[in-house]
Amino acid sequence: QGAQQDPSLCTAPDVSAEEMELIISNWPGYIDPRKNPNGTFQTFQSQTGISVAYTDDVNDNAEFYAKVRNQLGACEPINRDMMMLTDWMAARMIGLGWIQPIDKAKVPNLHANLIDPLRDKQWDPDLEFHAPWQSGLTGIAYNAAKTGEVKSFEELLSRADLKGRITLLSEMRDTMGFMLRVVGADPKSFTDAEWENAIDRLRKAVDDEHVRQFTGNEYMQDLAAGNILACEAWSGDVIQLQLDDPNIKFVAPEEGLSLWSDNMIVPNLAAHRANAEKWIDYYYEPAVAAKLASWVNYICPVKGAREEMEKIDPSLVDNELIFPSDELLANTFDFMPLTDQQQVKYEGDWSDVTGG
Amino acid sequence: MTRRKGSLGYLLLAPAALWLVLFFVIPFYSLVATSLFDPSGSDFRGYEMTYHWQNYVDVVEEYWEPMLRSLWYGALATFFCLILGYVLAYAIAFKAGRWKNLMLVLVIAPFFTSFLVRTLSWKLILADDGWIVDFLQTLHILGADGRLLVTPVAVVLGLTYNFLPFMVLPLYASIDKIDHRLIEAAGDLYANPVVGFFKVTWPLSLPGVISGTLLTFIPAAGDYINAQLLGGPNQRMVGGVIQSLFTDANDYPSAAALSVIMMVGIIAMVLVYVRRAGTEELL
Amino acid sequence: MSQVAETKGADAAPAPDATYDGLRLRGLTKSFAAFTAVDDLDLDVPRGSFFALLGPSGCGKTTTLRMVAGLETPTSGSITLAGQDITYAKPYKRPVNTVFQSYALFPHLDIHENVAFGLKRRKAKDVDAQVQEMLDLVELEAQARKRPAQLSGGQQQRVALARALINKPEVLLLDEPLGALDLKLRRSMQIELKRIQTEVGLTFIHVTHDQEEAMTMADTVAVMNAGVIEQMGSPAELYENPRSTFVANFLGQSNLIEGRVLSRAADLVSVDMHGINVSVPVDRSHTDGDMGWIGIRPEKVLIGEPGEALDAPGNTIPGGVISDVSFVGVSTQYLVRMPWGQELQVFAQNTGRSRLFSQGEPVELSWRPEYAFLLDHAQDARAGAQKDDE
Amino acid sequence: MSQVAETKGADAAPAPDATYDGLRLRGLTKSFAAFTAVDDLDLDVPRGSFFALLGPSGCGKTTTLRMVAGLETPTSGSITLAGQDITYAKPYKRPVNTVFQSYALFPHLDIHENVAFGLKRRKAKDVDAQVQEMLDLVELEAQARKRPAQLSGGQQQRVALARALINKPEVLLLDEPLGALDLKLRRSMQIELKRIQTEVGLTFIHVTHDQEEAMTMADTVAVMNAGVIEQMGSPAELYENPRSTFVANFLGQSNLIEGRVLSRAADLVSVDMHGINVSVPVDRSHTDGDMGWIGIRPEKVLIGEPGEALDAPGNTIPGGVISDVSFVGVSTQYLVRMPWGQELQVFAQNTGRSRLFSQGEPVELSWRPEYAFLLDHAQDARAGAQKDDE
Amino acid sequence: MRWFRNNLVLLLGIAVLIYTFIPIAIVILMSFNDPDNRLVYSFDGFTLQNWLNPCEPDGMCGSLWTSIQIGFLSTLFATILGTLAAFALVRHDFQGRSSSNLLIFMPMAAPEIVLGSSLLALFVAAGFAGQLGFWTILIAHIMFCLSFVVVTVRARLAGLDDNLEQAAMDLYATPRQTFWRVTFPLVFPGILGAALLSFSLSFDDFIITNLNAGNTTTFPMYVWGVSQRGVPMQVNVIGTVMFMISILIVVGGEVTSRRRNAKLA
Ligand SMILES: Nc1ncnc2c1ncn2[C@@H]1O[C@H](COP(=O)(O)OP(=O)(O)OP(=O)(O)O)[C@@H](O)[C@H]1O
Ligand SMILES: Nc1ncnc2c1ncn2[C@@H]1O[C@H](COP(=O)(O)OP(=O)(O)OP(=O)(O)O)[C@@H](O)[C@H]1O
Ligand SMILES: [Mg+2]
Ligand SMILES: [Mg+2]
Repeated sequence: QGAQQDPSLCTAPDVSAEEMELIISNWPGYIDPRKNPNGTFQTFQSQTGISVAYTDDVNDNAEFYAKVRNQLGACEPINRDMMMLTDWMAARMIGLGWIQPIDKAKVPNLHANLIDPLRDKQWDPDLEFHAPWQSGLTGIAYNAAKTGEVKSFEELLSRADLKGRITLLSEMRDTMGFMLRVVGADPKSFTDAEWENAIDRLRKAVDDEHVRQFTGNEYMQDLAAGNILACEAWSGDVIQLQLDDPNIKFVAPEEGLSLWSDNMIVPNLAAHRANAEKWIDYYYEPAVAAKLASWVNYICPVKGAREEMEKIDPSLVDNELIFPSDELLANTFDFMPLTDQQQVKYEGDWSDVTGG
Repeated sequence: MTRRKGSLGYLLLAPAALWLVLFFVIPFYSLVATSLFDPSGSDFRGYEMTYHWQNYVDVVEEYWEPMLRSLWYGALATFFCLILGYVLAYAIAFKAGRWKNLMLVLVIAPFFTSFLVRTLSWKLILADDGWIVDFLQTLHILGADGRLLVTPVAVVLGLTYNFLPFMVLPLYASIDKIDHRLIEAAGDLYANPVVGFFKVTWPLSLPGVISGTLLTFIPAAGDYINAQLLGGPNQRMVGGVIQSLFTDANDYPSAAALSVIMMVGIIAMVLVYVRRAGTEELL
Repeated sequence: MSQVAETKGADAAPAPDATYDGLRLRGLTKSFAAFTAVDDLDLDVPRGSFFALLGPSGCGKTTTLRMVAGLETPTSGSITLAGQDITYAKPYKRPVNTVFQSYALFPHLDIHENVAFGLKRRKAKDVDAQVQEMLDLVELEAQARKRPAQLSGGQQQRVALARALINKPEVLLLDEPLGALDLKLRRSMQIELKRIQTEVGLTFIHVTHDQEEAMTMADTVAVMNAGVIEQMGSPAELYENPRSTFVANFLGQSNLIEGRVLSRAADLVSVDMHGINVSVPVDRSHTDGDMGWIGIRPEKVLIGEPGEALDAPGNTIPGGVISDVSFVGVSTQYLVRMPWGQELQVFAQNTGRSRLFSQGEPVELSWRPEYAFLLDHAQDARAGAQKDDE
Repeated sequence: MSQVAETKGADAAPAPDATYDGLRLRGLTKSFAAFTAVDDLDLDVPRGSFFALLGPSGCGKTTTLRMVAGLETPTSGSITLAGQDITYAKPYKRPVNTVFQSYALFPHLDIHENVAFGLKRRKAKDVDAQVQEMLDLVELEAQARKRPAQLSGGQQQRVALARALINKPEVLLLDEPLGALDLKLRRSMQIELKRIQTEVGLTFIHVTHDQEEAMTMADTVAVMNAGVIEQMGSPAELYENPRSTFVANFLGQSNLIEGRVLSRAADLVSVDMHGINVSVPVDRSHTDGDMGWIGIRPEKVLIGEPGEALDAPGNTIPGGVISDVSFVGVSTQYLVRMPWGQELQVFAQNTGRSRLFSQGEPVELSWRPEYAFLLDHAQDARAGAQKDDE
Repeated sequence: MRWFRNNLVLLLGIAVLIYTFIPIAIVILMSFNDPDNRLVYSFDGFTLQNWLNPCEPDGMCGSLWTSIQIGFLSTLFATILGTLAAFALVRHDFQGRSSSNLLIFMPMAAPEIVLGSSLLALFVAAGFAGQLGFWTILIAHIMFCLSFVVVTVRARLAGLDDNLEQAAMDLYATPRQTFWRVTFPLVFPGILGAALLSFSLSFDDFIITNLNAGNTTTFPMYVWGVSQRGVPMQVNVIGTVMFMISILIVVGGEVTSRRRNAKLA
């Protein structure tokens, strides 16, 4: 009922064999330059003979959801074979039965090479529907040139000299995960009461105008321009910033880190599922993964890529934010899956506070 | 000027009307429907139509603040646009001579560059340690830790800037057709330029003023993106609320209800305004 | 006469002098791009006089008025009113109002408001009463609440008149203010204008194409041509004793006959006109060359059967033949072909006393010497005359 | 005369008949809200005639023309041209052009383009040549490339004239087409108009306030008043033999003197005028009441010293006293106060033959019976006369 | 001094223009920027690279071209339909004029997100889910440009007296000719303004477009997208070029028309 579908009933005949094509929607700048003849993209096309229509029109999970819900909810095509969405959104779509299963036999590399911390997700324990594309850490970034180290979220939200000079991320799970930790709750499983606590704590910070803005990636601009001194940040971006401003530092807050991934998923009525599986398997070859990682600088979800990286760009091999150590990952949390009422309620509260 | 009776009117209106009915009225109808769905619905459980008028009450209680703010910001922006726009339109219409068309296009040309880029530029200009802020700080117009970004000032400025052409073009269109000899006559009859302006030029340009203010106020009050990029949590406008209710919270009924209220509210204000201006016949 | 003298004097010393209390234009010039509409124009309008400006279409009348009103900036020259220079004064600062040739009524105001405009600007008292009065005067009481667009041409013109007149300005510029009115209405408006002008002692500068109007109303008439003033003086003077062929032809009609000056006595100049000896008083002779144009007004010419005794001593010209007769209400107009081929105009009043002559009849013409005038032969005899297609 | 008859006939049978080849208006009415501008008007304009429409400002002339042109839809009534009903035909489908009182020139086109407009619409050949010709005719060759706003009033009016004239339409409506032109120019334009009209055999309907213009140019003149036609006929007829006080006063001037009808003979009506017995030809008497207004034109009145023999048999009125003298170019105008207190107007031509009388002198008046006319006493003796402030 | 007073308005007007140019100045500057870091929008050094290969960033020029096409088409149609409607509303009297007015205003007041998604729902319901893209975007753009056109043109049309049109009719101009020869030239400034507005609206719209775009990408969508990972400086090049071109078109038009007039005169 509702917009839910049964993936097994809402399928299109797979025409991969006849037309060697593949249509992908991904986040912008999430792949090495496609024009580069020996980049991963061109190589895939030449190896497999599949021509890939690649659009980077995923700017935001919720926005993308709005873009496809009408179609998927009515079992209508969205003319895509694959898209990369963040855990919680992938989870929701899978829950809604909008996502086609991936044939285990066709993607050996995935099952072999996926790094352990990303396995056994509650919402898709044995990788039936999704395959992580890239992963990242959410933590704190600060400008060492302008302010002292910011060790914890607590500090970020209370330190006087930061008043009005910090931003938080505008995706609810990113920020609320930490807020729950700040009030001593566990994002993996928390009660409404704990949620209330966390949201109040945040509301207070907002009302004191301690928090300047809730942003997407704009925080990088502000951090670099000096409009803000510290902020909640994504690991990949910080690496980018560090390239020309070593003063920008990324810290794992005492509250912990949130580890997330954007996952390749295949929507209902996708016409080229087999080709999509080829794509997944290809990007789980360590060499390819390394090449990709060396460009996007996010956490590479593929075992053995680190070794490959030696050949490509040794400087990145020991970068914790690309190949995180186990101790770093030991202290990560992710956000519990929400029922749809919870979703509506929490997001509602959230947008009340953040102003959307 | 006399209005002709007869069916030709329908004929001329038909294409546009048809288009709007197909691609606006029908969607709008489904929007109204959505606003009456049971709020406990969701994509998982589906939505049922329970004529849940309570939705309206709820959103008003919940979001009256951003609503008022929107109207307020919209009004402010419209006001500033009117002042800036009138000067500009007047200059183009009466003073630009052979450069009319050029200036006219110059008004709009900046808006052929992407909105986002323009706004990024503004953020550069208004940056906390940009020269404008420094300047204002040295003048002590701004406090030492004062800033422009993420303040109502920035938001209204953004709105004013981005909707200026919507004011200038209609204004120009109607000022341009004023017979200059009438302004001369006013001068000849002891009206100094200021009085002459308010007694002759202004009333004759009313159609433009009306259109301009409508074109500016209506979208400005409904806008959210300026508030999001240049403002903070405390500057959010109702458009932004709707946006987040819709996309993030997926609370479609509330979003729809809020939209309907906003539209009806704005249109109501518009009509009142037009009556006030005593210019129904322009509608 | 006095004005002319002043103008002359001023030509010598063109500096606007502070003592003159009227309106004085000196060396006023207005050029539009290549075209010069008003050309180094000198003019003196005494305070409180009714001054008429006549001239062919396109000769620069409106342009001149617009410069006086301050609506057009002169290319060069100066305008002084009561001794102070107003050449560049803003229009609304000048005690001058205009009845625009194009009316320029405010379309968004009704008639009453249009007329009230000037008074309101100057915060006058009991505006409504005055407006009422003024509307009565131009016979538009009934239309007070109509918009200009709802009025007939003549009604609009009267509104324009009322709108300017009501302000009783020091100087009122009237640019063909009665052109669209029927005869009767025009006459009564003329009377009203004259009354107000004299009562309040205003200065009127009145542009009109109705010569009778100019003649009857004005103290001084100036004839303008191609941006310059040709002659200026009292109506009678201009009519009776024109100084140039243009004026002679433009004001009423004239018969201009070529002649050779025979002798100049103390008081009379005698001229040989195609073999006939005619004489012209000295003060009516405006040439010192030995050729000239002898001018005589058609209604001053007497017509009669050959040999019939016309009671006009001297100047009898025989051998005419009627070549055309036309009837015009008050009088009959004859064209008479003279022996030397020229056609002369003769007006005879239809008193029903002297009989009408018919085409082809031989006639004799005659006129009294004191009505003739002598003009410079260098000037074009047809200047200012109507160009009908010969 | 014929037209009048036709009108009469039509009144009886107002159905527009298909045989009439001219322009025929029947029961034409136009009301603006409450106000009726044209009121049940009947009019017949024979094909190819030059028809003049006279009337006081605001009497409905323009409105009538606009209805003929199709720019205003009649409230009621019908318009037929050459037998076919065009009451509701589209303007651009009618062989009718208009010279608008307000010119209505296209501001975005230059003069040449303005004049060429009509021809271009009808895909005429060698447009430019014709336009050139037409511009020469109105003496605007020099202005061909100016925009209307750059022209003087009179020049604009000439453009309006040229723009309509160039199309040589079956019916040309001229709404005061020469009002803003100086006398000379107006005269030559009149000649041109007349020439074109006769040459091409067009029908002209000409609204003018210049009575002389109407008199000299038109075959038929209609006098309109308050939305209706007062009288219609040849110029001479209207002038010589007006049927109503309005016409008598509106066309030229008239002395209207109260009188009591004594007897009506076969050819003469004799009337007692304040004790003096005067007679009026029957065909000039337009009343059958026993009171009436005796009308006489000022220029038909002879003036002389008491006892002086005036060669006008009968109708000598003694006891007049000159109460005012005014000089107007062609003639001198006297006001003579009669024994019964009324002031009569007398025009005497300045032939220089009869001497001028001065104010206060006693004089004797006289006129020939065949010039007098008798009007209905019920009518207002001042109707159509100028309302001067007595 | 007098010159100054006489041209005060013009000077003020130009001042306002300059205000609208401030960001453009930055955009032009940035088009020569050689950024140290693609995430940070700040001027780090001069280069011509961006100008030499403006289409380097993946998919940018493609999206630009799409946007331009859509911009022109939607402007064209919106302007035509809107102008007609404006005439109907100003020049004609008929049942439901005022309600049609409401119909005109509503779309301007509608929040893009809900409007866009309701429209999307409509398309899906109508079975166009598969055909989302260029045409659906075009339809949407025409829809929201319409209102702006109507209101702008109306500003010019209101109170424009019909004497001249009558004169034209009297001179044998059929209604069509009357419109093209007289009415249109007189109303043109309004129509031009409306067209310019529509184009900028269509060219800059993100939300509605994004929802109905299927997997077509317009320029704004592209810019929003990349802004997440840092705006490539070529975007500024495009901005500058668009700016310049629009100006060149006018100047060119002016010049040629001057020439023509010169020839005629
Ligand atoms: N649109 C209108 N609404 C109301 N009254 C009008 C309208 N148009 C004309 N009238 C009235 O109709 C009457 C006749 O107008 P019309 O223009 O025909 O007069 P006219 O004979 O042309 O006068 P004129 O000689 O001054 O031009 C006038 O009294 C005028 O006030
Ligand atoms: N803006 C202008 N540009 C060019 N020429 C102009 C302009 N205004 C007037 N003129 C020319 O100047 C001359 C004088 O114009 P003006 O209006 O003074 O004539 P006028 O004496 O009032 O004639 P009329 O009796 O017809 O009104 C005309 O030949 C006209 O063509
Ligand atoms: Mg003039
Ligand atoms: Mg008229």
